[in-house]
Amino acid sequence: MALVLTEEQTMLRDMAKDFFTEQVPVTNLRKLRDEEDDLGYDKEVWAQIVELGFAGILIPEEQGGTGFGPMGLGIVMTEAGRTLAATPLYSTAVLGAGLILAAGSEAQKNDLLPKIAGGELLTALALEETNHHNPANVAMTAEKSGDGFKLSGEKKFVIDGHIADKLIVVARTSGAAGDTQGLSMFLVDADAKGVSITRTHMVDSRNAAIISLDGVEVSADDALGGIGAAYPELENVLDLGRACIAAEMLGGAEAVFDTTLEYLKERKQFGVIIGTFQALKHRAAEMFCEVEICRSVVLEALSALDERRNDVPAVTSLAKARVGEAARLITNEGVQMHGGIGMTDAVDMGLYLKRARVQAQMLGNSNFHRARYADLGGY
Amino acid sequence: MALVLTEEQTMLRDMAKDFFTEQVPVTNLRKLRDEEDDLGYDKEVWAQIVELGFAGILIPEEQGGTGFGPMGLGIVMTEAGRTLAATPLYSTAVLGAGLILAAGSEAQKNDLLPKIAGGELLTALALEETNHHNPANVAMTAEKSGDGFKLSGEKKFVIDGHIADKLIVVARTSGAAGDTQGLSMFLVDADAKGVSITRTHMVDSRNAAIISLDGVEVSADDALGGIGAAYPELENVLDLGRACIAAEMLGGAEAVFDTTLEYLKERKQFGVIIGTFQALKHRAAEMFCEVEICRSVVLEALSALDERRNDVPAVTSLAKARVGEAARLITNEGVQMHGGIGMTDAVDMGLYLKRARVQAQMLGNSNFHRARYADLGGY
Amino acid sequence: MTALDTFREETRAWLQENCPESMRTPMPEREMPWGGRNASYPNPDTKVWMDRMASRGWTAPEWPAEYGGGGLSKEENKVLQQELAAIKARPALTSFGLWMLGPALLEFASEEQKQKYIPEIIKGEIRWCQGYSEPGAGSDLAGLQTKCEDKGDHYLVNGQKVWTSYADKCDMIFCLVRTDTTVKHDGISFLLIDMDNEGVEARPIKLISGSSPFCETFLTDVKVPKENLVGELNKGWTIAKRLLEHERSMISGMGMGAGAASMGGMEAVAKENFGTDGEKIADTSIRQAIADHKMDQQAFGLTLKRASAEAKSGQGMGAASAMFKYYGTEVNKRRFELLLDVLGTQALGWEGEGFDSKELAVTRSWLRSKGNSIEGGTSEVQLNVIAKRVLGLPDA
Amino acid sequence: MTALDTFREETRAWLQENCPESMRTPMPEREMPWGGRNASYPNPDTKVWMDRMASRGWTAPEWPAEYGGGGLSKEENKVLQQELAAIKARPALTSFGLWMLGPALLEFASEEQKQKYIPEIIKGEIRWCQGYSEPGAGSDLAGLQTKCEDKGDHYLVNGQKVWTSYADKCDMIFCLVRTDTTVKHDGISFLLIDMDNEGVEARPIKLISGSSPFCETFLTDVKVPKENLVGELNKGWTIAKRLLEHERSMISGMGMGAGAASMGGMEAVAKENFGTDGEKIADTSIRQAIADHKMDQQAFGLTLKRASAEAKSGQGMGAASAMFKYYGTEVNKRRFELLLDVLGTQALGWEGEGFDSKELAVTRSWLRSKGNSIEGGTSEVQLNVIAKRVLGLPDA
Repeated sequence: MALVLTEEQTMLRDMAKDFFTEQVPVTNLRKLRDEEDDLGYDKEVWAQIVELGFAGILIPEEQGGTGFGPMGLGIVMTEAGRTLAATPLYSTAVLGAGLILAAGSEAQKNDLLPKIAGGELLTALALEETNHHNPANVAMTAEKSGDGFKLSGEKKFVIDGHIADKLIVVARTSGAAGDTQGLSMFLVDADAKGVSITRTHMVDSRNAAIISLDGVEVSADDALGGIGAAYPELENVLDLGRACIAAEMLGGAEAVFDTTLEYLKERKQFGVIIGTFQALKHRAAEMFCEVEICRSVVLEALSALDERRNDVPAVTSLAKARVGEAARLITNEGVQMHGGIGMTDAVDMGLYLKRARVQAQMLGNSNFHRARYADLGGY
Repeated sequence: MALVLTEEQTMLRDMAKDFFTEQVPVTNLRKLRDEEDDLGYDKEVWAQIVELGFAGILIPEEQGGTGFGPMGLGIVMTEAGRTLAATPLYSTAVLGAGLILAAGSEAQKNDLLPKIAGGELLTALALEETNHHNPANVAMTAEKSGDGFKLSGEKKFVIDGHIADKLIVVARTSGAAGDTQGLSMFLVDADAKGVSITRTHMVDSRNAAIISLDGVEVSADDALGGIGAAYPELENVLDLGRACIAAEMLGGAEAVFDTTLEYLKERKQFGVIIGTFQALKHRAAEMFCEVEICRSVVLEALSALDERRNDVPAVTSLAKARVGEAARLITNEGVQMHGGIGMTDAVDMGLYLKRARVQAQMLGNSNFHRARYADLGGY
Repeated sequence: MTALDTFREETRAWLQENCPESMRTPMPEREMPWGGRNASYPNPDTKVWMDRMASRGWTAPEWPAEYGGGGLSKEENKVLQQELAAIKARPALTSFGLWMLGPALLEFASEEQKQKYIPEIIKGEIRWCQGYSEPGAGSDLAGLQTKCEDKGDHYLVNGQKVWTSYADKCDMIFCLVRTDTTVKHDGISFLLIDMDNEGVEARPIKLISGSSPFCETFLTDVKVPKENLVGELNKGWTIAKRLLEHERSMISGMGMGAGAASMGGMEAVAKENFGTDGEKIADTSIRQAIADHKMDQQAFGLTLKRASAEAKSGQGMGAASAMFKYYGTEVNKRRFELLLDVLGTQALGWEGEGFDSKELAVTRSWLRSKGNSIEGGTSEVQLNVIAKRVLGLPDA
Repeated sequence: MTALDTFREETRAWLQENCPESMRTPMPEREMPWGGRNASYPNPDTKVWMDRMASRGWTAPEWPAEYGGGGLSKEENKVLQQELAAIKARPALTSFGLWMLGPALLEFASEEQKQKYIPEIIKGEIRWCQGYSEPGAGSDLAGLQTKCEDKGDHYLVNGQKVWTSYADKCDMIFCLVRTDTTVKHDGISFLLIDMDNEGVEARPIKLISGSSPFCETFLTDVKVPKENLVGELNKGWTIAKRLLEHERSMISGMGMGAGAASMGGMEAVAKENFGTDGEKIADTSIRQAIADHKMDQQAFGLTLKRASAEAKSGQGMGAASAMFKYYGTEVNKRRFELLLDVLGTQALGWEGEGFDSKELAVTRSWLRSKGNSIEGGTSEVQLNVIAKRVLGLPDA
C-alpha cells in the first residue's frame, strides 16, 4: 500500500503541476470554448504533453513510453483536473493505451503503443449505448462475415469520438444486451466505410460523440483480445479509467476548495471578511475533511492498480463514488460561497461545477458504484 | 383542507397542553421508570385523561365519547408527546377505539366503546411478528374449530400488551404470510387460556409485550370484522395510528427544539452566550424549518383522516416518514447542542431521543413509508 | 343583482370585445409586453391589448384613478382577474414599474413625481429596471458605494450596479445611491436615472447557465436632476426595505414547478431510464430518493398553504418569507441534482445535436437553480434572519 | 545474535515463567487491573501479574529506571509488546496514572514529586483520576472556576469537577484549579489532591446509555499541601494542553470497530432482517445505505493510514487530530443510526426479556456514541480548530 508518493512520483507531480498551471490554465479551456474550436483540444498542448511523456505514461519504455504505471497516470490526471485541461489524455493515454496493453496482440502493441506514446494516434472507446453506464448493456452487433465481422449499432457519449483516429468498439458477437459473455472489442478506423460520427457539445465544454456503425467491416486482425471474451479485460481497464477520472475529479475539487478558501479570506460583507463567519468556517472545515478523504481513496485505488491487487474493483468503486459525491458538495459550495459572482460565467466556479457532473457520469455514477461495491462485498 | 385549527380545536389544544404540562410532566415518566412500576403507566393520570374525555375522543357521543375525530385525537397526542406522557392513549384511544369503530359489529361497539370512553377497558393491538413493521406479514394462525377458531403463534412489540384487558389479535384464517387476503381480527381476553404475555422493557422506558397464543379458543362472536377480510379496515386504522404517532413525535420534536433554543440563549462558553455562534444559529434555523414542515404534514394527515379523503394513505406515509426524519435530526441536535449534560440522564434530552426512535419504528419507519408513498404514487 | 355582479357583467362584455384573439393564447417569451420607448411588437395585438387595458387603467387596476389607474376596489380587481383568467388572457403589461417602482412611488414620492411617473408606468411608456446590488454589496446591500454628490443644481453619480435585470433594454433605472459616506443605512438615497444619460452603460452578464437578463450597469459622472430624488435625502433605505420584501417573496415561488414536468415528471423519466418492475421504478434506491424528494416538495407546498391559511386567520407564522426563500430554493436545487442523476448523460448536453430541447432545458435550469439560493438574499442571510427575528438568538 | 535478539529471548523466557496462565485469557471487565489502595482482585493472578511486571518496571517499560520504570529503549519496548501479544497477555496495569499523569510528571514535576509519585504509579499502588471539566467549563475548558486559594501553609480548594472517570474508586485526582481570577489561561495551576481528604466527594453520573464510569466531584474547603502543586503556579495550562492532545487521539479511535461486529457485521444483520435476493440484501435502498456507510468507513480508515504514513515520511497532514476526532465520531454516530434502522424493533430494548445481550449492547452503544462527538472536544470545537489552524480562516 502506497498512500504516500515516492520521491520519483513527487517529482512527476511537481512537473505536471507546473506544466498544467503554466501552459494549460483554465483560460485554455475558455479559449477552445469561446472560439468554438472544431477539435475541442489544443494540438500545441497535446504536442507538449507528448513531449513530457504523459501520452505514453502507461506504456513500457521499450514501446516508447515512460512506464510510470497507473499511479503516475493518476498523478498527471489530478493535475490536469486542477486546471480543467481539455486534452485527449483520458481517451488515449488512459483507455486507449490501457486496452491495447491489456488485450492487444504483440503485433498490435508494437504497432499502436509507440504511436500513442509519440502522439501520432488518438483513440476513443465506443462503449455506452444508454444514458447510464453499464458495460454489459451492449446491443451493437458484430456479425461474422467471411474471415471478419460486420459491426452495426449506435454508440453514445464516446469521449473524444470525433477526433480519434481509431475507435475501440465494444460489440456483441453473441448473447443479448446485459450478458457479460459474448462481448468483443474491435479496432475500427474512424474513417472506415459505414462509420458516421456526430460530435456533441457537452455542458463542460468538452466533447463526446454519437457514433453509428452501419455494417462496418473489420477483419479478424482488428479484434482486440479474444472474440466473445472481452468483458474481464474491459472491466479491468474500465477500473483504471474510473480511478483516473476520480483522480481528475479530485484535482477539480481541490482547485475549487482552494479558490473558495481564498475568496473567504478576501471577500468583505458587513464590514468584515466573510471567512470570519462561523457557519462558513464550519462548512469550509467539512470540505477540507472531504478533500482529505478523497485524496486517500484516490491514492488507494491507484496503488491497488499499480500492485494489481484483488481489491481493485472495490477500491476503484470506492474512489469513483466517494469522490463523485465530494465533488458534488464542493462544487455546489464553491458557487454558493462565491455568491452572485459565482453564478457568472466570468468566474471559473461554474466550469468546475459542470465538469464535475460529467465526470460523475463517466464510467458509472455514485449510485452505480455503490451498488457494485455492495455486490463485491457479497451483500 | 384544514391546516389551521378551528376555535374549538384550539381550545382542545390549550386544555390538553395545560393538562399534560401540569399533571403529566416528564418527571411522571421518570417516576414510573425509576420506581420500576409494574404497569408502566399511572392509573391516576389515566383516570384524569378519561375524565377530560380524551380516552373517548374518537368515540361518538352516543357511545360515551366526545367525538372530536382524528384531528382532535392528533392534537391531544401532540401535547402528550411534548411531555413524553406514558399513557395507554395510543393503544386504547387510538388503535382500540379506532378498530372497534371501523370493524366492530353494533353489539361490539355498544359493549366496548362506552367502556373505553369510561376508562374501564384497555386494549392492545397484537399485530407485528417481525423486527420491521409489515401488516401483511402475519403467520399467526386462526384455525376453524367448531363454531369458533383456535389461535396459535407469537406476536411481538405489542404496545401496552401486558396491561390490556382485551387484545386485538390479527391472525390468518387463510393464505400465507405476506398475503393481504386471509387476515382476520379477534378480540381475545388477556387472561384467556393459552395466552402468555411477557412484558418487555423498551429503551424509551415505555413497554411492549411479547405475546404467545397456544391454541387459544375464540368464538365467532369474538371476530372483529369479516373473516379473512380484515386487511382494508386494519390498514385504515393503522393510518390513523401512523398519523397519531407522527403527531406525538411532532410534540416531542417541538419540546426538544424549544428546550434547546432556550439553552442556546442561556449557556455561556468562552465568555459569550453560545447562541451567538453563527454555526449554531444556522443549525437552529434549519431545525425551525423542520418543525414548521412537520406541523404542516401532521395537520394535513389528520385533516385527510377527518375528511376521509382518498389520499389518506399517501399523506399519512408522508407525515410518518417526514416527521420521523426530522425527529431524528432534532433529537440528535438536542443532545449535541446541550454538550456533556445532554448526555446525562439528569437532563431530558436522552429521554426524547430514545422515545423518538421507538416512535420511528412504530407502524413503519421512514424507509417503509417512503416505499409506500412511491407505491401509492404509482412509481 | 349586486354592484359587483354588474361590474362582472360589464367587465366580461368589455373583455370579450377588446381582448384580441391572439392575446388569449399562450405567450411566447419574445412577445412579453415589457413596453418602453424602444419596445418592438412582433405581434401587433400586444400593443393593441396593452393600450386598451391601459386606457381603462386596468394595467394597474387598484391604483388611484387620478394617476390613470383603474381605481378598483380589492373585490372588483378580484373579479377582473377572474374574468381575465376565464378567457386565458395574457398580461397586458409586464413591468418592474408596475411590480416594484409604482407602489413605492405611490407611498413615498412627491405629488409632482406621482403625476409625472405613474401614468407613464400604467401606459407602459417607460420601461424601468432596478439598481440595487453592487460588486461589493451583495448580501450586505446597505454597504453600497455608488456615490451621489450634490453639485448644487444637480446630482453627480459615480459607481457600478450589478444584477440590473434588462438594464440594456430599459429606459430608466431606480437606484439606491450613497449620499452620506459617514453613516451606513442612513446615508442611502433613492434616485431615478434616465438610461439615455451620458455616462450610463449597461452590459449583459453571462451566467453559468448561459445568457441572462442581468446586466452590469456602469454610472460614470452621470448628471441627474435634483427632482429625481424620491423621498427624503438619506432616507432611501426605508423605501429599499419595502421593495426587497416584495422581491424575496417573488423568488421563493420561482421555478418550483419546472424541471421534469415537460417529460411527464421525474417518476416517468426514472421509469424510462431504469426500467420498471410492475409499476415500480426498477432501481429501488432511485425510487426511494425520488419519493424522499417528492415528500419534501409536498411538505413544502403544504407549509406554504398553511402559512397563507394562517395569515388569513390572523395567526401568522412570523418572518415566514425567510423560511420559504431558504427552504424553497434548497429543495429546488436538490430536485435538479436528483433529476441529473436520473437522466444520466442526457442531462449533460449544452447545445446542438444529441439532446432534445427538453433535455437541454433541464441542464440549463439545473445550472440556473444554483442562483436561487443567492439572489434575493442568500440562504445564509435567510438563516440569519430566522435565527434573529424568529428565534430571537442574540448577536455576537 | 544482536543485543535485541538476546533481549527477545530473555523476555520470552521470563514471560513464559512469570505470566500466570489465567492472565493469557480474554479479560472480563471486572478483572481490569486498575490497582490502587482499595483494589480488589476477583482473580488473584491479576495482582501477581501486576506485581511481577512492576518489579521489572515493565508496567511502564520506557520510563527511567531510577523511578522504577523499565528503562527500555523504543526498540526493546517494541520487542516486549510483541512478546506480550504473542502469548495474548493481559495488560498488567491499566491506569490513568500510567497513560496521563506519569508522562506529565516526568516532564513538568520537581525531582521530589517524581520520586514520590512515579514509583507508586508504576506499582499500581495509587489509582488516579483527572479533574478538568466543570459544569460551566466544557468546550471552554480554560474558563474553569474551581478556586484555589493560598492560605500560607496550604491551599484551600473549592469547586466542582465533572466527567472525572472512576473518581468514586480513585485514591487521588490531578486537577486544574484557578489560582488567579484576573486572567484566564495564565491563572490556572495543576494540583494533586488526595480523594481521602475531607471535603472531597465523588458522585457517579448516570448517562443516557446507563451507568458510566464518570463522576461529579465536589471539592468543599479541601486543604491541600503546597508541595502538591506541579510545575509553576499559574502555569498549569501548559501541562493541560499536553494532556488534552493525548486524550483527543484516544477518543477518535474509540469504538470504531464495535456495533454489529458481534452479529457478523451490518450486512449479515440486514440479510437476516430484509431477506436476500441471491447474495444481495433484498431491500436495495438499505443495501445502498450500507454500502454508502461502509465506503465512509473504509475511506476514513485509509485516511488514518495515510496520515500515519505521511507522519513517518515527514510530510504530515497538519492538525490532523481535529479532523480525525470530528470525522471519526460523526461516522460512528451515523453507523449506529443505520444499524438501528436495520435491526428494527430489536434495537430498541433496554433490559430484560425479549432481547439478547448483543442486541442490548447495540442499543447502549448507539446511545453512548452520541457522547463521542462531545467528549474530548466537541465536533464544533474540532471544526473551529480546522478552520483556524489548518485553513487559516481569520477570527471575527
